[in-house]
Amino acid sequence: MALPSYASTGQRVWHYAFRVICGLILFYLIAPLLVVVPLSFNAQDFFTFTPEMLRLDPAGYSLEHYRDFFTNVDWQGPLWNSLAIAPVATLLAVALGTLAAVGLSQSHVPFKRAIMAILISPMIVPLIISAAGMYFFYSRIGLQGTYWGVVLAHAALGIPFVIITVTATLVGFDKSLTRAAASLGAGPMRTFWTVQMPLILPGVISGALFAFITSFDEVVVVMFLGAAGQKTLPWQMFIGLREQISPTILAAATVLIAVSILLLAALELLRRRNERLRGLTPN
Amino acid sequence: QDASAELPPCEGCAESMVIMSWGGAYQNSQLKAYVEPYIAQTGIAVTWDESSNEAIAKLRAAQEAGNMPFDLVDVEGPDAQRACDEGLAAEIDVAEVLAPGADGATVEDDFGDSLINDCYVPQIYFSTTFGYRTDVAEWNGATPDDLCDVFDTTAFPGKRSLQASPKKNLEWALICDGVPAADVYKVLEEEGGVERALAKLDTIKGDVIWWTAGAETPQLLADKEVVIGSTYNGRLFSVIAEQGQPVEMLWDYQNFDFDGWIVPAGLDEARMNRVMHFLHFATDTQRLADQAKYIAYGPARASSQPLVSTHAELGIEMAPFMPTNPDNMKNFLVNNIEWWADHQDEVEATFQNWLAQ
Amino acid sequence: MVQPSTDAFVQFDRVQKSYDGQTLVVKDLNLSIPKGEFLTMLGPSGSGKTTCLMMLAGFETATNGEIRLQGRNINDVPPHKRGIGMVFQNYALFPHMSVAENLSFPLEVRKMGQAEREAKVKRALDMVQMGAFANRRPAQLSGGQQQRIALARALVFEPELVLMDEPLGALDKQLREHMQFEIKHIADNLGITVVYVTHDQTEALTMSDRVAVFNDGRIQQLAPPDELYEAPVNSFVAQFIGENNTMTGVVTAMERDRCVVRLDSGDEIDAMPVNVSRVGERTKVSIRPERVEFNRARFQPGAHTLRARVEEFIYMGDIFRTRLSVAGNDDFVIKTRNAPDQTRLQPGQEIEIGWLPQDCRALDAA
Amino acid sequence: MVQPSTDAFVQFDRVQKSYDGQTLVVKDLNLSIPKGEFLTMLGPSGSGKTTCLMMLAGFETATNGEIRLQGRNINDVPPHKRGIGMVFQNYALFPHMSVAENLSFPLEVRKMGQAEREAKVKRALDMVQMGAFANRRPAQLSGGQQQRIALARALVFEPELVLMDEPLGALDKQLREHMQFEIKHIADNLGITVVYVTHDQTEALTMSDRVAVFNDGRIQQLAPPDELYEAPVNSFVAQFIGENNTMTGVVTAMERDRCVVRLDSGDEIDAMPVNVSRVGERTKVSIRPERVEFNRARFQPGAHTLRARVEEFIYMGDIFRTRLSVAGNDDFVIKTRNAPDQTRLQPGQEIEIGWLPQDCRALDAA
Amino acid sequence: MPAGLGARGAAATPGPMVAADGTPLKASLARSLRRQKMRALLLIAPLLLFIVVSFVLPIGDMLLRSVQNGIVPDTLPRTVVALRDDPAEVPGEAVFEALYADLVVAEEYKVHTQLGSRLNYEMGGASSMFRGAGRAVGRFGTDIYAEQFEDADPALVDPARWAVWMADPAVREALPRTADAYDAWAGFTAELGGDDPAAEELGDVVYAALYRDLASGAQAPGLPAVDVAGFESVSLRDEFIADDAGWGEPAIWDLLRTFSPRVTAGYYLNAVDLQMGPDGVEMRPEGDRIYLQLFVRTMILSVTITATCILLGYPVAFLLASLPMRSANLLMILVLLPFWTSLLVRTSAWKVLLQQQGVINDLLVWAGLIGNDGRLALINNQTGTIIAMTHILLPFMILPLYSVMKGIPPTYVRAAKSLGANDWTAFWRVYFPQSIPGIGAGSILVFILAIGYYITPELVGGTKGVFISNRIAYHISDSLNWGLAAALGTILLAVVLLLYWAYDRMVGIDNVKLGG
Ligand SMILES: Nc1ncnc2c1ncn2[C@@H]1O[C@H](COP(=O)(O)OP(=O)(O)OP(=O)(O)O)[C@@H](O)[C@H]1O
Ligand SMILES: Nc1ncnc2c1ncn2[C@@H]1O[C@H](COP(=O)(O)OP(=O)(O)OP(=O)(O)O)[C@@H](O)[C@H]1O
Ligand SMILES: [Mg+2]
Ligand SMILES: [Mg+2]
Repeated sequence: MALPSYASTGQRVWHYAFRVICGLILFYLIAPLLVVVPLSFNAQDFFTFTPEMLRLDPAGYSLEHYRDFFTNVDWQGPLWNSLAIAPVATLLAVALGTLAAVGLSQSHVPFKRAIMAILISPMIVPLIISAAGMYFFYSRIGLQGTYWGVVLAHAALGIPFVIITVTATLVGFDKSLTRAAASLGAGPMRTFWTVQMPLILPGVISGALFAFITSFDEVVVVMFLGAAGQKTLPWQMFIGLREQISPTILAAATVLIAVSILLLAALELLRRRNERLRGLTPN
Repeated sequence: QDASAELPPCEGCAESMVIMSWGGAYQNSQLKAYVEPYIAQTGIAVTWDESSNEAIAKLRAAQEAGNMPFDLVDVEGPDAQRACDEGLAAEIDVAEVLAPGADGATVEDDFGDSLINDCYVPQIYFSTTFGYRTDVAEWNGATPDDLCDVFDTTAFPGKRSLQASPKKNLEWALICDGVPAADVYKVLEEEGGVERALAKLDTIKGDVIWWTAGAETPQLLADKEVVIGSTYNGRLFSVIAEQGQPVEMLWDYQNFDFDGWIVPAGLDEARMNRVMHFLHFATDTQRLADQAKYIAYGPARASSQPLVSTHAELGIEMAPFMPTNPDNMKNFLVNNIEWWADHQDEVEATFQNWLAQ
Repeated sequence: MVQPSTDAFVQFDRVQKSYDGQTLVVKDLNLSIPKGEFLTMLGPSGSGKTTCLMMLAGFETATNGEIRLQGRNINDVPPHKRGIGMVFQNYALFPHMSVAENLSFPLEVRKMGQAEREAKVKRALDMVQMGAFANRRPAQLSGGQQQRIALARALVFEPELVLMDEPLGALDKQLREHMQFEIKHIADNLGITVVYVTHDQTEALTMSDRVAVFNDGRIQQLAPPDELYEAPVNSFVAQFIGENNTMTGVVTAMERDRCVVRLDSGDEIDAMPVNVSRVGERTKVSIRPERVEFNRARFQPGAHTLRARVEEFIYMGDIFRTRLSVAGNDDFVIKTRNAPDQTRLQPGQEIEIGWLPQDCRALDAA
Repeated sequence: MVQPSTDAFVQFDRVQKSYDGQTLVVKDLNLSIPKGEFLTMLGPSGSGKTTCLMMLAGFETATNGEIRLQGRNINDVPPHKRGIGMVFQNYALFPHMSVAENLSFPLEVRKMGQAEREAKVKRALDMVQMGAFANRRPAQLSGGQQQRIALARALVFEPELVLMDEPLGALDKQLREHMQFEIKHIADNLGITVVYVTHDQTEALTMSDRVAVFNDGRIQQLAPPDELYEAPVNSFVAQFIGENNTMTGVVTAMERDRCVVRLDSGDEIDAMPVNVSRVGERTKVSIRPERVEFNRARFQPGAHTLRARVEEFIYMGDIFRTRLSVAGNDDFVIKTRNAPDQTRLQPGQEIEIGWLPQDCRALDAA
Repeated sequence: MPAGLGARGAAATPGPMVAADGTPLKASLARSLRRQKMRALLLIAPLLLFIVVSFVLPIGDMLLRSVQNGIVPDTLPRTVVALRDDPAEVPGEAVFEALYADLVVAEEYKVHTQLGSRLNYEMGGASSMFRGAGRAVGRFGTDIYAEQFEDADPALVDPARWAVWMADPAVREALPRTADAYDAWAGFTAELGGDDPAAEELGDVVYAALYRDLASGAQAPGLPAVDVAGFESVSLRDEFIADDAGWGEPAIWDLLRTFSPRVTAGYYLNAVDLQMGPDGVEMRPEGDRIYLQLFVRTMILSVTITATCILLGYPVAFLLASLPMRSANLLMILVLLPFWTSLLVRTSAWKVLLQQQGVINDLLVWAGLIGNDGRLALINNQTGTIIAMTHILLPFMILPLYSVMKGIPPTYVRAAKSLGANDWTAFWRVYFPQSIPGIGAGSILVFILAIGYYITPELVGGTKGVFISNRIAYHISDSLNWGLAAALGTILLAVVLLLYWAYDRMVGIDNVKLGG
């Protein structure tokens, strides 16, 4: 998109205007984060830019809310709960989802559309309906208020993401590779683990990240399904927003944003590495 | 402190409890005043569940599912009434379970009016009242001192925040529409009474931000988003005393209500024993008075009143912030729990429809 | 059709295949391949070549019929137990493994010891002259190098049968010719049986012991290259293999291996009857561009000749292609070698052309 | 190097191009194309052909130098104002428009009236014999048909210059040959100037008036096809165009257009000096397979001949390829036409080969 | 491979194809593919089972609630039966007796309040009637029967004897109402009080039933003979009407009749602002009509959000698609980052930004674009919902758009330019039409997600910017009208499924891409 030498003035203006517009939209996308991060250093207990903060007076800032986040059991408990729930839900979603995506990518799958629709349904059914439905049903079978109840529900919510990303990867997957493995004498399991899995790994990982974030950021279902013992970070944030609006929420969010950036960067590096491996040079 | 000697051992009791409460400062006061001391003495595990906002829904769903995760539920009076009416809460023989007053008063006398039904163990009086900013330029130095100033957007321009619920709002609207406080519920029950209240609310509807959670009004006041707003008096206490915001309270026609415990129906014996053991401890005279050190709510026991002193951390005299302080009680309303229990369904539906219009 | 022979190494017996339950992609295929043969399946796109190969390899199931390997029905043997080596069109090298790991893979799944594996991998790499590249990733190799690795991988576990599906399709012409040569040599040296799929006729002719020409799900002709080129059994094969000049006409005289055809233009020519049996029958006569002579000195005595006008002279490097107008057909092509003494015909020139009767084949009129 | 001519239709004047500011992809390109010429750019992948075409079309800007169209510098003219027709490798037919809409597009953007548009579209479609397909979508056409539409679209607005970037790359051999013929004819009939990019040498030789052989960002030779094939100026061109037998040796005698080379095996041969100038110089001699004679009757009197042993006989249909072992080189190939009286050499046979000295070119030793 | 090539063979042979062995081609094909199909299904089965159990069944179960109406026949079984035989507008004594018995039992189990709440959804005031009646039944004058029976024969008030009588089938047959009332009484006595019925004083309800049985001429073997003709009796009808005049009006009885069946369309009618009136289905009163309006608002807001997403997403996706891979991936992080940040946090951040004293208004005032008293209302209304939700859903628009745009080869635009089109024409006539599938994919995705959103409108939407989902949530956790919530949810779900179906048709669900 470099500007060619023959561009007219109008084109030049538009060229830069377009970039400015895109810049503004991208700014809109991250604007909330730009609010969240500074406010988490607020020395006061409100979500407000205090005059001290605006004057960049050091007194207007403090690490108090971070201290609160890292020491208060009200936050640490949920943090650990989230860390106990999300990975297990992710693992479940990824294991089952990958298996099914591999199945779905085969050439002869009866009722493929219907099956796909069912597997994707947790993504399209409005969350409040899912939450309520699971609440009543899980109560009936004794899963409500249990760790496994939340894990199962979160796994179900994460599965569409795994299915979507892994099937997308499999669409680009060269079937002749698995055939080659078979022709070389490898059975189906071995072919899967040694040939298919390493190659679709980026898709699986990105599906896993989506599943993870789904669970890690989920508040509606867990509030219905969880008992006090399964209180997760978003739940705690939600309570915080309702009962005690405190920038500790923002401190928690900032920590999570930092983690997200790390994860995304890791993903990008992984993708680049994979491209190098496969010899796909960028463009 | 001295309670350790009194606390009898608990035979055949469950070793853990799940308590549903409101979270925030209120829950913190409960924690400090009696849950932590109780844990210190018994070593049981206590888990909090901050869903008192949806207490009835949670209880009902849990009951329908036959799987009751909560041992003790903190609810407002009307919810207690409803839970009791619907069989969601167990009946409690307060005389047997609770400790008599430290001054020797019987349980019934000590709690007095707050014992609104057979399921309820009250803890505190709280009131819903208004806070206003003191730095509103447009008011030209005037400050609201009358409930009806809330409805007067010419003298006191600016946004207000009100609870997205008919309770209290309808009563206040009627009072400002000229109904004597004593007749409010009578008028509400009459044909067209609710509509009359709503019509009064219509006059300020465009200036209202509706809140559903107690923390919203303080935040809105602090953000200058509203100039005046209703909330629980304890919340305003923390805005004023702890956060030092330029806010003051308007006590005129503060609306009293109770907050207290109910025990879900159908707990097994071990859990029931534990809950009763805890209630005995947590609602004695000293414990309820202790709670008022952490939050500006009045203890439900008469015998605790004299023990209320200063804030545990700030050292502020708590009395001026107490709804029960005579200075604050020149005009007040008491939430008519029974009337609300009977009429909540229809009034709520009408009100929500009105809101959605 | 081929007679079922019990000692055939690979045998397709009345095999049919349909993907959709409506159309047959392979129709009644019968084919036996003796051990050590280099057999090529040649045919236009969509004629079912890959499908046959995939059935043999076990990646598609025959809808009907039997496929036998060393006399044993393999319909129910899964692909990884068939022990058939395979080279794919796009090579299908595992991109996440090094060259050596790729080659080692089939040995590992056969639970071979490390030392033995290494020895075999080395031998296979040397065979394709890629010993120095053992630690590269496939992405770091050129197309031709990848091709060689794919070949080595298909051979390293010493299968007796190797299938190749257009393995050279993605290479450029020079490399392709080079690899044709190498593959053929390796196959000959190791004595393995090869089933090779291509739609490049030159490749088929150059490499194969026998060629099976596919069209429309059937084998049209199964014969060694020269027989195929010089004695096509029907006009599809004649048309498909090499370039052809065709003219239609009616048979006017008939001997045992010689007939006279009166072309639609009225001219008479000599031809060899292949698919015609009696006088008066319509026929399409077919003659290869390189079999046409315009040097009178070389005409056979008494041969029928035709007058022709040169339309266009096309220089193609090693050969000259000259387009003529002959008996009303102005797309008649002759090819001559760019030899030192070769005449370059000029457009507009009038010449006389002729051929040996046995080079001009009277085929079905279809 | 071509002399800058003022009346050239297209002229590249000392053009350089770098994408990354570090390496020159096109190095000092000078080229003038007279009006009406069919010029082909031929070269291996990555040699900068497409880059040149894109600079001419205006999609890339030259880093240095000038490109002139009819004498006018077009560096600052945006692509859509250059009025150059272009056929892309993958056709680039707009998938959401019908064939007629595709053709109509360049006319619409030129604000031509409806009636005129329709007439022109019809004429263009008829020209490529696709009149019946006007309402189809590109996806409903076969590759060859799409190709024709792309051609028609590039011609419909009557540009005087048409650029084609490997337009036949995706077609199969038979179709490709057919389309080569058609494109050439249409170009000739309309009298347009064509710059054609390919890496298929046969295509280049068949179609072009002149061929520019690219390598490494430079034109190695710019000449008509037969000159290119028969008189390559350096060993890159010799190697790249057609098949070649090469042998290295030292010049032992030198005349004006004839020299004697002693090969590394000790044998002596006659050759024409091209890139050698003095006795004692090392050289690579190059001879085309079809220029080698083994029929003694045709040898020139007094010519040097070599003994050879037949290694392999490869049947390729219209020609025979025979691999010989000559003077220590066992990759020496000769090609003979599959003519009725052609000898089929047998492996193991010992023969004598020779050639005209002017067919054996002594080139640089690189 | 062009399928057309293979199809040529079929044209020659019309009719069903038959394989070489004579079986129909379809059948032999199916046979040869069976193993592959099984394998694929086997791989999918665990997940399918998982989703069905953990998700589909719960949703189905939830949706069933929208028609279930067991509460009326379960709480008032006797009344429902009695009402069937009494066509009067306000029924007679028999129905009131049944109602009395039912309410006595219901009051013990405390379920009458739930019934009241349930009926209140259909008729304002029903709740307080049932609550009142529940409190009143204990005070009804039915205690006179026990006294009179005791006077007649003390054995009749002996719980132990009653236990024996009520175990005798002959007695039960002779005194059906009594047996029924006794069973109910004994049931709750044992169940709720944990007491032995054979040792407890019988409830009035049993004596009232006995009186009715005997008064209608029943003769029970084994019981002391009592002549009840001289007994003083109470009219339960009068008692009820005295407690609440509503019992004497036809409305409540119409309502009970309408909602006696176990299955009801009532919730659905309610969900579209209809109700079951005496003359069939009719619109609800003006002030109660909110759901249609909410559905319409949900649609309008979702469409608006989708449109803004297109407007904002298109340029960004275009930029991303035209940048080199590396820079595109870096910018992509900016797109994905908010996607990865807690929804709650983002929403609260919008509050901070948008409120009247918030950052944006401050900036505008500072820049002099608006006056201090002209601060914009950007939150707690539809604007707030649109801004915050567009922000949240924008990545769902950008990602599919980007993947479609990535797939448009640059040669098309080049071709257009070589044909004489300027930048705009090349974009509008050539590039844009090819990116439409991306717009379609993104739009449906965004629309589906928007239409079911809940948390964000709840926090920033005020009263005018909320969606139907908020109403569903309200009915689930505040008003406890789960049936209505389920009905609203079913309608919403139906809309979403319809869209999903369209999406699958247009794009194919397997073409959705998330991220590069
Ligand atoms: N998996 C499949 N499902 C349905 N039809 C198929 C499938 N694979 C191939 N076909 C059809 O079967 C026919 C034969 O295909 P096949 O791949 O065997 O042809 P081919 O001879 O290998 O052609 P090519 O030279 O183009 O590779 C074609 O019409 C093709 O469309
Ligand atoms: N957009 C680009 N950015 C950077 N380098 C490029 C770009 N396009 C081409 N190149 C590089 O420029 C060189 C010449 O490329 P060009 O496409 O002109 O070759 P070509 O002769 O057309 O090759 P081919 O026959 O493979 O199409 C190659 O090394 C290529 O990698
Ligand atoms: Mg094929
Ligand atoms: Mg190129």
